[in-house]
Amino acid sequence: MKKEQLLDMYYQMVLIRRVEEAAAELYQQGKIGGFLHLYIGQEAVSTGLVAARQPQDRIITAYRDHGVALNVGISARQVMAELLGKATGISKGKGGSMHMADVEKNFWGGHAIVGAHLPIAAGLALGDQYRGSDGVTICMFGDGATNIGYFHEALNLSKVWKLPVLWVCENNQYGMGTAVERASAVSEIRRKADGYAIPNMAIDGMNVMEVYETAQKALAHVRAAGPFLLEINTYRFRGHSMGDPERYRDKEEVARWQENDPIGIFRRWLLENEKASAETLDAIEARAAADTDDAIRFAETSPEPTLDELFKDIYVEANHG
Amino acid sequence: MKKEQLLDMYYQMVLIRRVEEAAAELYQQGKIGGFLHLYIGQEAVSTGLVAARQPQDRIITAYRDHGVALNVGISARQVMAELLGKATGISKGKGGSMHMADVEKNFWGGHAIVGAHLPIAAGLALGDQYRGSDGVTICMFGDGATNIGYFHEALNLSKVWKLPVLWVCENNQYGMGTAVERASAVSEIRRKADGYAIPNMAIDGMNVMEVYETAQKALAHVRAAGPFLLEINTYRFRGHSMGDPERYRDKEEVARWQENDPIGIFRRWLLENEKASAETLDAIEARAAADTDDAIRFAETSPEPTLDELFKDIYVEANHG
Amino acid sequence: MAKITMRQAISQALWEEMERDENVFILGEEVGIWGGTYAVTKGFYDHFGEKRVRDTPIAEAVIVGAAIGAAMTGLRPIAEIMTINFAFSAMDHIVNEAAKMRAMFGGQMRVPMVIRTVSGGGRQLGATHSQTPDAVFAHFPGLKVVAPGTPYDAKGLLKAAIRSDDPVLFIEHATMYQVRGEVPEEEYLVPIGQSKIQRPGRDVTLAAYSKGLDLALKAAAQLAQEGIEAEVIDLRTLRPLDMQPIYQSLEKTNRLVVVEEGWKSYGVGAEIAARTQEEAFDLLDAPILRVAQKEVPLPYNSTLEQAALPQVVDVIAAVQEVLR
Amino acid sequence: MAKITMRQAISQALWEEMERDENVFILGEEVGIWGGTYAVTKGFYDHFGEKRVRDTPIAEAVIVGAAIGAAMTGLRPIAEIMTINFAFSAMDHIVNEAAKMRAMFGGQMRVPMVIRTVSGGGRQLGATHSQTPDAVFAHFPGLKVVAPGTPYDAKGLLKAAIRSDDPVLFIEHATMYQVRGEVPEEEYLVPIGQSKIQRPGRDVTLAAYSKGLDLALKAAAQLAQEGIEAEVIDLRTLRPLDMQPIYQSLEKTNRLVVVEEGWKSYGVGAEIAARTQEEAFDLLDAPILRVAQKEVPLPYNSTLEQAALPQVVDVIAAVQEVLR
Ligand SMILES: Cc1ncc(C[n+]2csc(CCOP(=O)(O)OP(=O)(O)O)c2C)c(N)n1
Ligand SMILES: Cc1ncc(C[n+]2csc(CCOP(=O)(O)OP(=O)(O)O)c2C)c(N)n1
Ligand SMILES: [Mg+2]
Ligand SMILES: [Mg+2]
Repeated sequence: MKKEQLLDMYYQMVLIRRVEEAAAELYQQGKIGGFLHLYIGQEAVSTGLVAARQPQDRIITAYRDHGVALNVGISARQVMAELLGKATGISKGKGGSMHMADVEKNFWGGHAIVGAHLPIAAGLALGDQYRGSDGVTICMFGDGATNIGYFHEALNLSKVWKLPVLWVCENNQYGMGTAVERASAVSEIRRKADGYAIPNMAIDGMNVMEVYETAQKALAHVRAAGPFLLEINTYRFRGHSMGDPERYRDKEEVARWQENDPIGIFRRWLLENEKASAETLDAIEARAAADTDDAIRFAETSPEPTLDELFKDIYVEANHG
Repeated sequence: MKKEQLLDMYYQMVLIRRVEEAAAELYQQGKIGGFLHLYIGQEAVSTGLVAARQPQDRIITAYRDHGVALNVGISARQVMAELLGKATGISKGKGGSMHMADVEKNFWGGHAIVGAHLPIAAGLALGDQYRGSDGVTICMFGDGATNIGYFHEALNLSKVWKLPVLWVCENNQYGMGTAVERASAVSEIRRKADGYAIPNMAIDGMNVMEVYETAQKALAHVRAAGPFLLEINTYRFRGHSMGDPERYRDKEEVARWQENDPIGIFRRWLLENEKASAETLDAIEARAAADTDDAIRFAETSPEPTLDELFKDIYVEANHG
Repeated sequence: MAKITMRQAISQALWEEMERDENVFILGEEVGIWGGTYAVTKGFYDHFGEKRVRDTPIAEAVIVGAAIGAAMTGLRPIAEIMTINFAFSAMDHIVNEAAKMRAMFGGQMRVPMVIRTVSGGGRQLGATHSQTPDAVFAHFPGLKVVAPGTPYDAKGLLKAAIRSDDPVLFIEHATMYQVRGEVPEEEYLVPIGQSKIQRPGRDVTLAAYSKGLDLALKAAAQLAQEGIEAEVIDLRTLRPLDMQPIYQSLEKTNRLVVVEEGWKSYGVGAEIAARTQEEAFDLLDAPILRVAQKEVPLPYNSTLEQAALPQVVDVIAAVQEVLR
Repeated sequence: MAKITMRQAISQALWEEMERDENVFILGEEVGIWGGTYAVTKGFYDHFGEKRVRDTPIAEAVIVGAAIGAAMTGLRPIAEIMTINFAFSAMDHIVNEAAKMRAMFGGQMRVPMVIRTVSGGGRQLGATHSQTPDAVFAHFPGLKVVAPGTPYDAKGLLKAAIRSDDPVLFIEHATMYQVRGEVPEEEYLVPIGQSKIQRPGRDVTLAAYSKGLDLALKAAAQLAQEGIEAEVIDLRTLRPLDMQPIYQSLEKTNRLVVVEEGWKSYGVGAEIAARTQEEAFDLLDAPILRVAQKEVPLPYNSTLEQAALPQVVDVIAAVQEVLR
């Protein structure tokens, strides 16, 4: 991979971290409402996946979507403005944290009903297959989502119809407070793919290069031969959403995982492989911090949506009561 | 197994056949309405399963339920009366062909929404587990039912909670007009159980002794160690329900399977193993025919439910508008 | 004009739109080789091929979900849910995904899809297979809900639904496929969201839709023999709901009866009655009555089932009551 | 009497019934170790153990389905569906299985279960997580649907629901857990299916439930300062629906406003209005008005969200209108 791309990935990971840290604060200040699910700890997953995709590849994920949003190139300003519910947000302030999307950038949204976007992903892939495009749909979901019926129906259909979907389970070890093994018959999620004869693989999600390289291969497989399932093992350093009492795990476990901070790992890798100097990386970090500050300013000074927006965007054709 | 039990199984299989042949005629005459899904060709499956269960074992199935109904000992009269919608029917004429049950006999019903009774079966098993009973719930469903989300949620939960359920897929090769491989990612249904780490096995469903013996072992496994999935390969000789144009399969295929008529196979087995003489078996067949005639007479002369029945049986507590 | 059946009208609409636009395709259980359980897509699989007439597994959520996704890419899927009773197995995708996709992302997405399904009792299919819960779906903004009562409207509305850029739930009635009516040879569309006078009259207004229309028209014919001229208004679309023709009719009649097949409580008639008294209170000389299904899960036995379903005599009785 | 919160009242009801009857148990997402996402079952897991407080996978259909099955064996499960928005993922099991099980088999089965769930917007959770579609569930005979508006009723009704031999959908409101009210120390039950006057008055009748009750009571307090005495009637149960207190109230007031949080079209107010004009037409001096949610998927932005949700001022305006 080109050096610039590596550095850009580093920038993205740091930016996600900074934007979310800022978001957590703004949430405490009451400036962000609703649910706020932080991606901190999981940055390598979406960063590696998005780096591996071609422009024609669609991506869709669940409500923990700030990572993908920033990776695909939605500006920190538009993300932050959406979090603050401003008219300048990527979803005009109507979606909030859980519902960012940018169709122009082939990002088909954060989706808040657990697992419900998997059937939709099958449909996105069907769209490409139907037209003869060679685009692949990358569908990300949590470990918890693999227990709902939607997962089953979508995986089965994708195999029967040989749909170009890369199923990506971000196994962060918990669905809210429920550890994988307390909710799932198999703890190694990828084994579920066997039941659909879908080839699969499990990898370390704290290492962005591993994610990137595996994703490239997996995408090539899907482009040529149909669905594939990737289980990416990772961990969220923060609570499920803001205000999680975290009674279900102990501090030591969190600390152990934090030693594998994906940003730290990637920074070391970049240095060790002489892709960048410490100064360069520091400068990137500073830029991410500055861009975050700028985004906050932008968001805070942006206007609220006007009241007439309430009835807009519901139907393409005139809104009907 | 005792000779009497074997002969009783033979009687049951012939009775199912005769009752359903009669039902098909009554349907043509307009005396039976709604859907009528015949079990003809599959008799060995429910007969073997029910013979293998203990009294404390519950059984629940889909809408193709006349077999189980007769196997558990609902009289041909009550079955026929239900088909004719009479007050003397096992469900008082309110259920019809798809909804027979006899709670006293631990038969928890035919259920008409594909796959929806699997979660309910998990609950029945939970009931036994909760109370410390050693009853097992036998849950039968079709190949088509394994593609809906309910299957997934139920199998997963049964494994996580180690519920005493014997999952039985009656693979009769089609869900309505759709061949297994056109709807399911894996054609060998039992492979799906691997995705839940549920032990499983596939057997020949035209041979009632094989069903009986395997079911006994499977039930013992469940009683000791939790869920098990049995795939029982079989075939329905008739259409999906009455009025099926059967465009999806050719006559030769049906004829080929008919050569393996489960009743014929069992008859030969009984004779070859000297469990009964031809005269005895003929007498049993005559009895089944006579009982069927008697059931028709009973049903035809039974009263319709009275109009006040309309508001009964909806709530346990007084019915509310 | 040729008289054709509801089944033919619906079938023609599908066929013509598929011929016209190759982005239109059908997916659902038994829509292909079987030809549709109500034989609506008979011959389609052979003509359009398996790419465009897609048999699916029994998995309603992914049928609707895949249609949503495909629609988001610009295709125009027609998802067939065999009967509305099975739509509950896809409820989330209908009311939470299809209906909200556009609004939720500030208008970025379009979901130009149709869900065709079949409502209705009267065929002795028992409690889970005989429902007419149309009102339930009409509750959700973001969806359009269409339920025609004549072959003419079925064809024109279905074509409009297929061309609509918004998700449309298109509800047919299980016992009306053989109903015949005049349908022109030429192409036409019927706009979604307009009620229509199906029979003019001056004495009483009957508002109805789908099977209710059938009952209302039959009742009106009988009432005419007694000299009572009922004006029958077909809602045709449940969301958006066009009330104007009802109010206009009330200017003449001052009496309204609503006829629907579903359960009365929280049904379609409730909304019609509530709006009417809200917006046309002074036009009412009598309470608005609702003719609807009794509040029971439908039993298999035909006598009981028919006793629970609304009948022509019930409509007549209600009319007599409001005229008293 | 002690004033406790809605959360405490619900929690007490669960606790007491679990202590009383060991057939009562809870299953649902995060009900155990987490203590319930609304903290209603905090401490239960430690006290009652994992047999009776069962964390489930994220799989709503099997949560409800397993509860149905367990209930059929004679247990009394309380299935928690985290919010009503996720109940659509269990829709078939709620409306097709739980509601019909008894009728379909001629009365052979009992399904003594409660589904506890949480309705309501106003927390900026966006379109899929903010709904109040209570009317949709109330449409189905075979279910009982309860939605209390005070801690007293919440406790008494939940205990009655748990002891009921029929399936009950018990709807709490997301923004009312901190509402306080008087709750006696002694055991009591509130019967399902009875509306109740929560505030007496003579000038206008407000019929409401759940969050609507909150709005109605606040509006009534403000109206009282202008000398308008509103009688506030809490439906408490949506099926079966007890209309008598409304009609009695109308004898005095002759004016009715219905207040609910859900969408207006095909909502609860529609049924109340339709029945009232049907059965108490002559008591009405003005149209029945409905105060309800605007017909939009709820947006995230708080200003827009609040503009869509019914507010106290809307209730006051409606009252002023019917009194005009
Ligand atoms: C159908 C449904 N049920 C429940 C919820 C509530 N809920 C939101 S996130 C979540 C946990 C999901 O866990 P997982 O899929 O592992 O994703 P993660 O949060 O770990 O990224 C739950 C239960 C929901 N949004 N949708
Ligand atoms: C949820 C749902 N979708 C569709 C149907 C219509 N339907 C009834 S039976 C059936 C086929 C089921 O096939 P399978 O499970 O293999 O059982 P079989 O009829 O072969 O015994 C279908 C699609 C239904 N009853 N429920
Ligand atoms: Mg997780
Ligand atoms: Mg089958």
